[in-house]
Order: sequence, then C-alpha cells, then structure tokens
Amino acid sequence: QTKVVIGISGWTGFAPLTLADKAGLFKKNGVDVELRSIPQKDRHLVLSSGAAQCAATTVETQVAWNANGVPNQQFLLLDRSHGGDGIAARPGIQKVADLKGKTVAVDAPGTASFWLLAYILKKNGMSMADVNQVKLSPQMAANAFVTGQNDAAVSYEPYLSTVRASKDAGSVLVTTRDYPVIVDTLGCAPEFIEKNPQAVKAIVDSYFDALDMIKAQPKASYAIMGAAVKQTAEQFEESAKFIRWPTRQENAEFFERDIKPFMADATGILKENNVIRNIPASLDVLYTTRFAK
Amino acid sequence: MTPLKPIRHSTRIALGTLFFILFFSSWGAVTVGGLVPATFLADPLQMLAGGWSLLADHGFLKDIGATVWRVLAGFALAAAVAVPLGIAMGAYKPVEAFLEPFISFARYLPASAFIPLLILWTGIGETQKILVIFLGSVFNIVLMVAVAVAETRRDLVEAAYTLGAKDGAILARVLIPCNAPQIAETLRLVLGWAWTYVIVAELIGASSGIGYMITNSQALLATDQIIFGITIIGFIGLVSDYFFKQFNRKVFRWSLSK
Amino acid sequence: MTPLKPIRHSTRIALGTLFFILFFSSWGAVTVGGLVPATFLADPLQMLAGGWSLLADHGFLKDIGATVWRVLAGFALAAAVAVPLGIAMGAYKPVEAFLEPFISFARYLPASAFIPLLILWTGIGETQKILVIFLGSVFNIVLMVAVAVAETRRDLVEAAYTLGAKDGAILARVLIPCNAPQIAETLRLVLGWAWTYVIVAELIGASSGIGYMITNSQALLATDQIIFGITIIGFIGLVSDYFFKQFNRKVFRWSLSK
Amino acid sequence: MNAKLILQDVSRTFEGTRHHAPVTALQPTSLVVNENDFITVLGPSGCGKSTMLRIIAGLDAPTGGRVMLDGRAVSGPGPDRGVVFQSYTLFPWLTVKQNICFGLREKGMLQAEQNETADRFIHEIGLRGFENHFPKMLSGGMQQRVALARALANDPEVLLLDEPFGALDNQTRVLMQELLLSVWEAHRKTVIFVTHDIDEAIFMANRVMVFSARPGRIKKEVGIGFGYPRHYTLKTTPEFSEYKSLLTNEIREESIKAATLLV
Amino acid sequence: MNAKLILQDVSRTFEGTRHHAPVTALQPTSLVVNENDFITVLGPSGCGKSTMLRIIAGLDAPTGGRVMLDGRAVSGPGPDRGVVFQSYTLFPWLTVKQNICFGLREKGMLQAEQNETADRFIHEIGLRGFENHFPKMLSGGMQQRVALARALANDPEVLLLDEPFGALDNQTRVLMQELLLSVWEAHRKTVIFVTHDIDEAIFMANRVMVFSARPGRIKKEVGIGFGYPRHYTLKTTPEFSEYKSLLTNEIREESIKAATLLV
Ligand SMILES: Nc1ncnc2c1ncn2[C@@H]1O[C@H](COP(=O)(O)OP(=O)(O)OP(=O)(O)O)[C@@H](O)[C@H]1O
Ligand SMILES: Nc1ncnc2c1ncn2[C@@H]1O[C@H](COP(=O)(O)OP(=O)(O)OP(=O)(O)O)[C@@H](O)[C@H]1O
Ligand SMILES: [Mg+2]
Ligand SMILES: [Mg+2]
Repeated sequence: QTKVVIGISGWTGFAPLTLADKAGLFKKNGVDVELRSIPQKDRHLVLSSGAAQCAATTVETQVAWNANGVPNQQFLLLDRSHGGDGIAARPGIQKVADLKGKTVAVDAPGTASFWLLAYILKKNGMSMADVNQVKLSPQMAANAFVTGQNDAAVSYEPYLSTVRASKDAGSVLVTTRDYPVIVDTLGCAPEFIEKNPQAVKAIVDSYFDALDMIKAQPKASYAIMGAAVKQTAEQFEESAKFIRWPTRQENAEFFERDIKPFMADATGILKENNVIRNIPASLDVLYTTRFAK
Repeated sequence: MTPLKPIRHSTRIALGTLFFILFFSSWGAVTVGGLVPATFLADPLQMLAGGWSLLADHGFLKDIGATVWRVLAGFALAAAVAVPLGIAMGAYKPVEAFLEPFISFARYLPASAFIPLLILWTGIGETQKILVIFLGSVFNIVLMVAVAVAETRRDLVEAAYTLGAKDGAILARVLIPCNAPQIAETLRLVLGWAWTYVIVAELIGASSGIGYMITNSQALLATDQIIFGITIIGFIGLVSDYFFKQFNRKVFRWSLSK
Repeated sequence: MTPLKPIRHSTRIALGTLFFILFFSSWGAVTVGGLVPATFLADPLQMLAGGWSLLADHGFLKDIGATVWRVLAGFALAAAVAVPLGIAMGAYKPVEAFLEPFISFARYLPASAFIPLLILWTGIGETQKILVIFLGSVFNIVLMVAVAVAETRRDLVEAAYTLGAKDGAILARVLIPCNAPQIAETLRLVLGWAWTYVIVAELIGASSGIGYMITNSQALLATDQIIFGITIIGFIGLVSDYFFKQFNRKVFRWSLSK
Repeated sequence: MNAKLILQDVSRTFEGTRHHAPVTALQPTSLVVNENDFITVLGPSGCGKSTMLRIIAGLDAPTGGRVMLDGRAVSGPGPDRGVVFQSYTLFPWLTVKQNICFGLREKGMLQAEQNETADRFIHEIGLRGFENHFPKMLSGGMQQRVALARALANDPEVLLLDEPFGALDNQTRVLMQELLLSVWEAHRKTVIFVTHDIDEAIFMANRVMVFSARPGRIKKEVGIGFGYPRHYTLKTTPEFSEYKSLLTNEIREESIKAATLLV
Repeated sequence: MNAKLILQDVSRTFEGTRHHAPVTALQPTSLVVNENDFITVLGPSGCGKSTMLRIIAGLDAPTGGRVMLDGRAVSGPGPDRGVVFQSYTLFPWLTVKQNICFGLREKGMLQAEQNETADRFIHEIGLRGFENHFPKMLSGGMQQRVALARALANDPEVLLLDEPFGALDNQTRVLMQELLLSVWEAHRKTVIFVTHDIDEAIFMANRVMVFSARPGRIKKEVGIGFGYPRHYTLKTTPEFSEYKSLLTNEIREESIKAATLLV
C-alpha cells in the first residue's frame, strides 16, 4: 500500500476525509492515508518539506502555493462553503462599505479568511488597505470578537455560530452564501500523482464512499466526524448545514468548466494583495481532470 | 523590619503557605462569586476538575510525555554539541576568535522565528520541535561554557604545568574537571529556559503535547484547561530543576562551600 | 595548541572575519548554484534584496519600531515592578518568605502559553504583547535582584551599623547602591531574553512588528524576508546589549576591576 | 584612671545546627578597660577574639554577662564604638572622602562641616590627593588607612580593631603600626586591638591580653613597660626580645593546643 | 659547592597596553644558587620577587638574560622545579592523596608506586587520616602542607616558594616554618623562598637576598651564620636581633621608597 500524508484542518468541509480514515475506507481501497492537522498558513511549508504529499485547501490558496513555488496539483473538489465562512461585524456596521477604516481580525495572507475578505472588499470597490488588519486565526478571531475585541472578524463554522449565539456582540454581515468563493479542493505534489495514480484514484474513491456512507447512515457518520473535532453528532450536523459536499457529477463539471476562470479571477486579487509575487505562466498545470470522473 | 535579619524556619513556612492561601482564596472569591465569568478565568475547582478530565478522559499524560520527551531530546542534543564546542572555545583562543563573533550574534536569534524555516526544512515531525529547543539552547550553552573555561583559575593551570603536565593533560585533567560543576549549572539554567520554548514549538503543527492541548482548549475557551496546562509546565520545570540541582550537589560535592 | 594561550588582536579579527567569509560563501555556494532551491533557503543576495524591498516598499521600519517599542515597554514595566519587589525580598526576610515560593514557581510558567489567556483578558492590542514580555521577564528579575541583595557583603552592612546607620539608612545607603551594578547587569541579561519573546507575542493577533512580517512572508514562502527579519532581531538584540553594557560601565565605574 | 569599658562575665555559645554541635566561642570573660588604654589581644586562631570584639561593638549579643560603656549597657552597634575590620570594608561605591563622611552624614552634620572634618583626617592619614579615588583604586594599606580615618572621624569613645593589618605585607604593616600609634597619641582614644603578630602586640600596647585556645578566655595579661611615643628600633632591643620570648612561649602552647583541635 | 641554578642578567619588562606604560619589573639580575642552598628573598611589594621566581619556574619568559639549571637553559615549566604558591593551588576536585599523585601520574608512575609515595609524604607532613579529604575541608595551613608535599613528591631539583605562608596567621606560620625546615633537612633540596617577613627570612635561610624597590634588583646579600637544625628560640637571641636590625633598616628604606611609588 502506498503511504500518503494529507494535510488538512478541522474544517467541516473536510470531514468526509476524516470519515474515510476512521471508517477504514482508505484501507479498503488500498491506500495508507495519514491525515495531519496543520494550520492553513503553515500547510504549504509542510508540503514543501516533503513531510506531506497532499493537502486540502481553498482553490485560491492552491493558486498561491503554486505561484510561490510549492507545486500542488488539484484533482478533487471537496466542498463549497454555503454560508460556512463569513464576516461578523458590530451592530453599527450595516454593509460591507461600512468596514472602511475599521479593525478586522483576519488570518494571515495565504488563508481562506484573508482571501474572502480581500475578495469581498474588492467587489465592493475597496482593498485590504482600507481596513486595519489584526492577524488572528479563524477561531481566535471569533472568540476575540465575542469578547468584544475588534470591529469585525473573518471566521468560519462552527466558530461563526458562536457569534450568531451572542447577539449583543454583533451579527454576521456577509457569508459565502452571498459570495460563494470558498471552494475547497484536494491536491497532491505532481510527481506523487505521476508515480502513484492508483493511490490517487483510491483516495478519490474513498472520498465518494464516505459521502455514500453519510447518506446511508447519517447519525453514525456525524458522530464519527463530530468526534474528530470534539463535537457531538448534533452539533456537527448543525455546522454541516453551511457547506455542500459535491457529487461525482458536480466534481467533473467543476474541473471541466469552473475551475480555470475562477483561478484566473483569483490571481489578480492575490497579486494586488502581495500574496503572490508573479502570475503563474499557465494555470493548466494546477489541476488535472483525469480523476474527477 | 531590620534588613537582612533572618527569621525562624517555622515563620518562613507559615508565610509561604499564607501566600498560597491568600492567592487561591482571592482567585476563588472573584471567580466562584461570578464576578469574573468562567470564560475569562476558571475558578480553582473548575481548574482541578478540568485537569482531572484532561488526565482521565483525554489522555493528557501522553501529551505531558510528548512534551517532556521533546525538551529532553532537544536539550540533550544541544548539550552534546555545545559543551565540547564551548570547552574548545574556552581553552583555545584561535577557536574562540573564529566562532565567538558569530555565536554572540546567533544567541539573539529568536528560536520561535525559526519555526517557519524549520517546518520547511524538516516538516512538522518531532525533528522540528526538537530543533526549536536545540536552537534556543545551543548558543547560550556554548557561550556560557566558553566563558567558564576561559576564566579557569590561572594559578591552578600553572600549578599543573609545574607538576609536569603537558598541554593535553591541562585540558583533560585541569580545565575540564575544574569547570565541570559550572558547566552542569549552566545546563541546569538552560534546561529551565527550554521548558518555555517547547510550548511555542507545539503551538504549530503538533498532534500531541501540552502546547497542543493549550491550543485546543483555546478554541473551546476552556480557561480551566489552559491554566491547568500552564501550571503543569511550571511544575515540571520546577521539579526537573530540583532534581538537576540535587544531582549537581551529589556529583560535585567538592565544589560546595564547607 | 596551548590551552588558554592568548593570541594577537589582529589574528583574532582575522579569524573572526574568516568565519563570516566562510559562512556566507558556503551559504552562497549551496544556494546560488541551485543545489538548494530558493523556496528552501534564499541566497545571501536575495536576502539583502528582500530586506531592501521590505524596508523600501513595505514600511518595515514601522514594524521594527513597533517591535522595539513593545520590548522596551514590556521590559520597563517589568523592571519597574520587579526591582523594588526584588530589593524588598532580598532585604526583608519575611517578604522573601511570603513571596519566594510562588515566584520560584511562577518563573517556570512559559510566557507564550499565557498568550491565549492574555488575549481573553486584555484583547489583542499592545497591552497583550507588552504583557507577554512583562510575564516573561518579571519573575526572573525579581528573583535575581532578591538573590543579589540578600547576598550583600555582611561586613559592609556591619560597618555601616558601627558608623551609626539605622535600618532605613542600611537599605538606602548600603543595600541599594551596593547592588545597583548587579541589578543593572540582571536587567541587561533579561532584556536580551525579551527580544526572543516578542516574536512569539507577535505571531498572534498583531498588525505590525517583525513577528507579524515573518508570518506574512510565510505565505509567499519568502525565505529571504524571513531570514532578514530574524537577522534584524539578532542585530537589535546585539546592539541593545552593547549599549546597555556601555551604560553600565559608565555609570558603575567604581565596580569595575582596576 | 577611669574605667571606660567593662566586660562582666561575657560569654558566647553559638547554637548548634543540624550538622554541627553547639560551639562555645567565649567562656565567661571579664575585663576592665581604662580610658586611653591601648590593649592588644593575642591568641590562636578560633579562640574567640573576634567574637569578643563583635560583642563589644554590639554586632553580636552575648549569651551571658554584659558589656558596659561609660556605665551604660551596650545593646547594639553605635557610633560611640568605631570598628576597623580585617577585611576591607570601605564602601566601594563611595570615594575616599564620601566614605569618611558616611557616619558624619548619619549624625546629621552639615555638608560643609563634613567636608572640613574629612579633609582633616585625609591629611592626617597622608592621603591628600586621593579624596576622589574609589577604594578599588587604592592599595590594601591605603584602604585600611581610610577605614581608620572613617572610624575616627565619628569621634568614638572606643576604637575596636580586628587584625586591621592582617592582610598587608610585612613592610606596609610596620609603617601602618607607626601611623596608628601616632594617630592614637594625637586623639588618645581607648583602643582594643586584636592581632596574631607578637611583635605588633608588644609594639603597640600598654597591656597585652593572651587568650587560651577554644573555648577562649583571657589566660594571661602582660603589662608593657615602654613609654610612648615609641620608635621602630624598639623592636630589636633586648627588653623587647624578653617580652617576645615570654609571649612566644605562651602563644606557642595555645597554638599547638588549637592545631590539634582543628579538623 | 656546586652551582645548581644560575641566573645570568635576567630581566623582565612588561609590555605597555593602551592604558599603561611598559613596566620594568626586574632589572638585569644575576645570581648563583648552590646545591642545598636555602635562599630567602626579601623586598618591598611590587619589586619583582614573584617575577623572578616565575621566570625560574618557566612560567614567564625573561625579556633579557637566561636561566641555567644544571647547565641546561630553562625554556618552560617542568617537574624538575617544584613550586608552592601563596594562593592555595590544590586542585579542589581532587582529594589530598590525588593531589599529591597528580605529578606522579604525569610521569607515568604505576598506581601502586604512586600510592606508596603519596602515603610517605602524607605521613611526613602530619596529615595521616586526611588522605581522602577535599581541599575545601582543610584549613589554610593544612592546604599549604599538602601543596608542599605535592611539590616534593615529584622529587624536583629546586623548590621555589612564593610567600607560601603569607596568608596564614602568625602562629600557624611559625609552626609551618619549622615543618618546612625539617622537611628540607630530610630531603636537602635547593630552595628559593620569597617572603615579606624578616623573622622568617632570617630563621630559614643560609643566605638572604634583599631586593630594591621597583624596578627590582638584588641590592644586598646577607649570609646567615646559624647552623641547622634551628630551634624557634633562636628568634629571641641577640644575634638574631642583630640580623633583624640590619635587615629591618635595609627593607624599611626600600619600603618607604616603594610606598611613594605606589598609586
Ligand atoms: N556565627 C557563628 N556560628 C557558629 N560558630 C561561630 C560563629 N562565629 C564564630 N564561630 C566559632 O567561634 C569560635 C571563635 O571564633 P572567632 O572568630 O571569635 O575566633 P578568632 O579568635 O577571631 O579567630 P581568628 O584568629 O581565626 O580570627 C570559632 O571556633 C568559630 O568557628
Ligand atoms: N602580567 C603583568 N603585566 C604587567 N605588569 C606586571 C605583570 N605582572 C607583574 N607586573 C608588575 O611587575 C612588578 C613586579 O611584580 P611582582 O609580582 O614580581 O612583585 P612582587 O615583588 O612579587 O610583589 P609582592 O610582594 O606584592 O608579591 C609590579 O609592579 C607589577 O605591577
Ligand atoms: Mg578573628
Ligand atoms: Mg609576589
């Protein structure tokens, strides 16, 4: 069996991978997978060091990694955030334009939070320079916001729900329901894919087996996936409402049709915000359609 | 009060105990009463309960073990490299002239800032964590050992020469045994610092360890567990220091005052 | 080589320079040749270019300023609290008995592990960062000052008594001036450590500072900028230490050896 | 002759600790010191000479008996008893002049008067030009001269000296003895002077007290019949040799006794 | 009488540094030391006595002239010249016995033979029962006895002593003088002994060398006419007083000269 280390985080969208691991689906499909939890801002460092061969992350982050010298080829669409990521803001802040000059807690460049904020500001005619950034990971951003710090915070589920729960602190200003630009994919180092197509296929198959299992035995699956992030089955089910796990069909469509224009859009915004230094010569090497079928 | 006037042993103990009683009762007073919410600061009983649940249900002993192992491994590696180098620098001036400017500078490089580079170079396995401890300790040990050896009493060295010792014997039979107690003290001191580096190393990319637990508890706003974790590190530091001190006392009896 | 045999000043300088030449040329050799890719380790010229671009285009001077300010503020606060407390502990045994057990323990609490709690308590403004430095320094200063004062030469104290000094005068005219140089040395040492804490404080919840820059550079895999940032911290540490040492030499001329 | 200082059955036992049995440093000792006496105390190492001196200075409390100065019981250290220690106890952070002024300032003397007094004593000990030197910059002999001036400036009733010249080389020591004698003749203080050196003890004193080995007590008193002022050539006169021979035998006996006690 | 050690115009100037001018510690000095000589060197502080001894020991190199031992030029320290220093230089991490064996082991002597030799010397200096004590546990006098034994155990041609008893109290010092003389009589080494103490210089030596103040040179040689063994009562004889009076005047002159040189 090929051994492969995948860097992920506790993000609800990645949970089917956890399920595949805990339920022995990877093993069944003939691949020895180790999932390692690594903060998004450090994940490319680990890939680059060779300590992990694959990593799940948002598409624009995949672009940034590739542009900054950490090649990672995407082959599987994992999830789309559907209100799972968002910006929480104090009661006085009614619309995105009100963020101008405010202090926003957001994770480091190269993370989904940073991207989401940059994207939303851009679409509202502003840039990152129009807000004061405070560097906090999504969970800390949400916690700090609830305890009364900063004017706004970029975070994701389940932490965003803590904000929803404490009404006095503020409310969720915008989410990925309004701007569906948080899309996660799984990728591996190109040489790894080249040498181990079987293993990659096994990963893809295991992922869809996991989705099938969720459909067949939702309670048991939620319990397993919740336990990995210290949540009950109910809590997990609640946070899973904010994301969508795609079918094989949607996956194929994404890689055939959507991914390239999306990445092209992303490169511009990333460049403007100094997350990447140069635009990649070709976006074609950043993904492969051969497994999403 | 009269300056420097000693007090009885029993008064000492009573006053020391009094502090802890006051400390815990004022902590309890502000927390149990609800003056300070539990998300800000857990009360002492909560902390103990949280600590117990960590130990009993979440395999916290394994975390403690992982942290201790990392510190000891990183520290042992640093000592193994730094002590011989420090002795060489202290004894041989050309070696000192060669390395000293660089190491004096390197000592100010913050080990925590190396973490991104270390992840790049070695991944996020144990090696990376051990190297953080290593980088945080090695330069300080080298310099402190070098200073100790360089300041060896000249009259002892001269006495050895007049007794027929040659250069090699001066190193092996005078410089090293003479400075052994101070080298051991240096190691004890640096080990004390190493306990504080390990937490930083574990904040990133760890899957076990006290620092990992603290990061996890942070997500849950579990101040009880955070405080318990910090306290445990403090205790381990104190205990390891105590045993190191006892060890030095035993081994270097000759160097104690009468 | 003969142990402890001094070498000429010019040889010293030549050897020290040689090290840096060898260091940079081997760094250059592995990087410029492409043996090690730039994403792993930038070459020396890249580092300088990256540093220049940071300074020129990204307002890095502001970051440096923020970091320096935090260290100095946290350190000044720690000194202001710890020095009087340390003197009181050293001079008055009941105070020592009351506080010593707690502070000996508190010294092993890693400042970095307090970061989550400090964020909860004080937010993520400057206060939090300054408090990390404060917590990392204050207990060590207290203990080291207390030990220095407690070990004041008894014969000087007795001499003062026989000259008619009363208890208050012993504190003000003997214990404090006598230990002032050692207190200043303690502060110098602890300031050296403070430079390494500040980076940890800036890894989380910062919007400026050298640590903030290092985290930002990480996304770009800009090893050139990371290395530049680390080097700058090293230099600032070295320079601040130098000036502190010079200051102590000037002010406490009486305590130097002839 | 007036009794200045009276020791009545003064004794001192140091409490035992976990590792050590109690030590009797001084057996009950009585002594009457007259005004203007120059008493030297001779005895083997560890016999309690320093202990006795520290009790008189008020730096240590006797476990038995009491010390009376001018009819009042001594209860602690004070400026009426000046002390010069064997170890160099100048305050290293003060200049020569500031050291001499230390006690004067404690007395609340005005700055101008302090300066004047200090200058007078600096002149007397021959250290003109060194007023602003720090102790580190002085030789051992010079430091002890300043320590003497510092004690004298306070104008004490009694001067207590515990081997003040013990760390000096022999030649410097001889010069210091003459200096001390000349100062003593000028100020006519009452002096108790502890020493190991028999020559020194005879040359300085009008009365020599010989201590027995530990636990110490005064074993013998020898009155010295020479008048003052004394000249250094006195040391090579036959009378001096006679005193020396007598004291050498006394001390030798005790020293050998003490050496066998030593571990 | 054979010439054992010859100093030919030995001189030493210490290079100046940024803050100090060069110091001439020793003016060209010549001296012939015969076998079995017991030479004592007297002189004021800083006159170059230690410098001369260190040059003979090979611990310092002369800037002019040379030192010949048994016809060979001295080029560095070696076991043929045993040294006892004023500061206590026993190795604190070794026991009394291990200290005495230090040089023997360097010679490659077998362990059994080392032990036997050490035991012999421990007996001779009267420290039976202290074999396994560490130096910290010994008094100053005992430490210097061990240092003497350590130097003698190496069986050196010449014994060099630099104020070995300078830090001891007077009574211990007197006992140590007698011990050293008895050891010297037993082993008949050639000895050069530096001291500040005139009594000591006369009591021990067959020849006393008096140094002038800095820059030092041998100003006067005084042969001492007493035979060996000597008894301590010798010190109170008129002949002794005569030597003392002579040397006191010589030294006093130099000391006063030196004191005015001192800063
Ligand atoms: N603080 C103390 N605690 C216990 N024992 C003490 C203390 N001070 C002195 N002693 C003991 O009391 C005895 C007398 O000591 P003291 O210092 O008075 O002797 P001394 O005659 O001055 O000796 P020396 O000539 O060596 O100065 C010694 O045996 C000493 O060990
Ligand atoms: N390493 C050195 N560098 C510069 N000057 C030195 C050095 N060693 C000694 N001197 C100077 O040489 C002179 C002679 O010193 P030396 O130690 O030989 O004197 P001494 O006669 O042994 O004095 P003492 O009786 O005080 O021991 C002194 O003025 C001293 O300051
Ligand atoms: Mg004494
Ligand atoms: Mg000398």
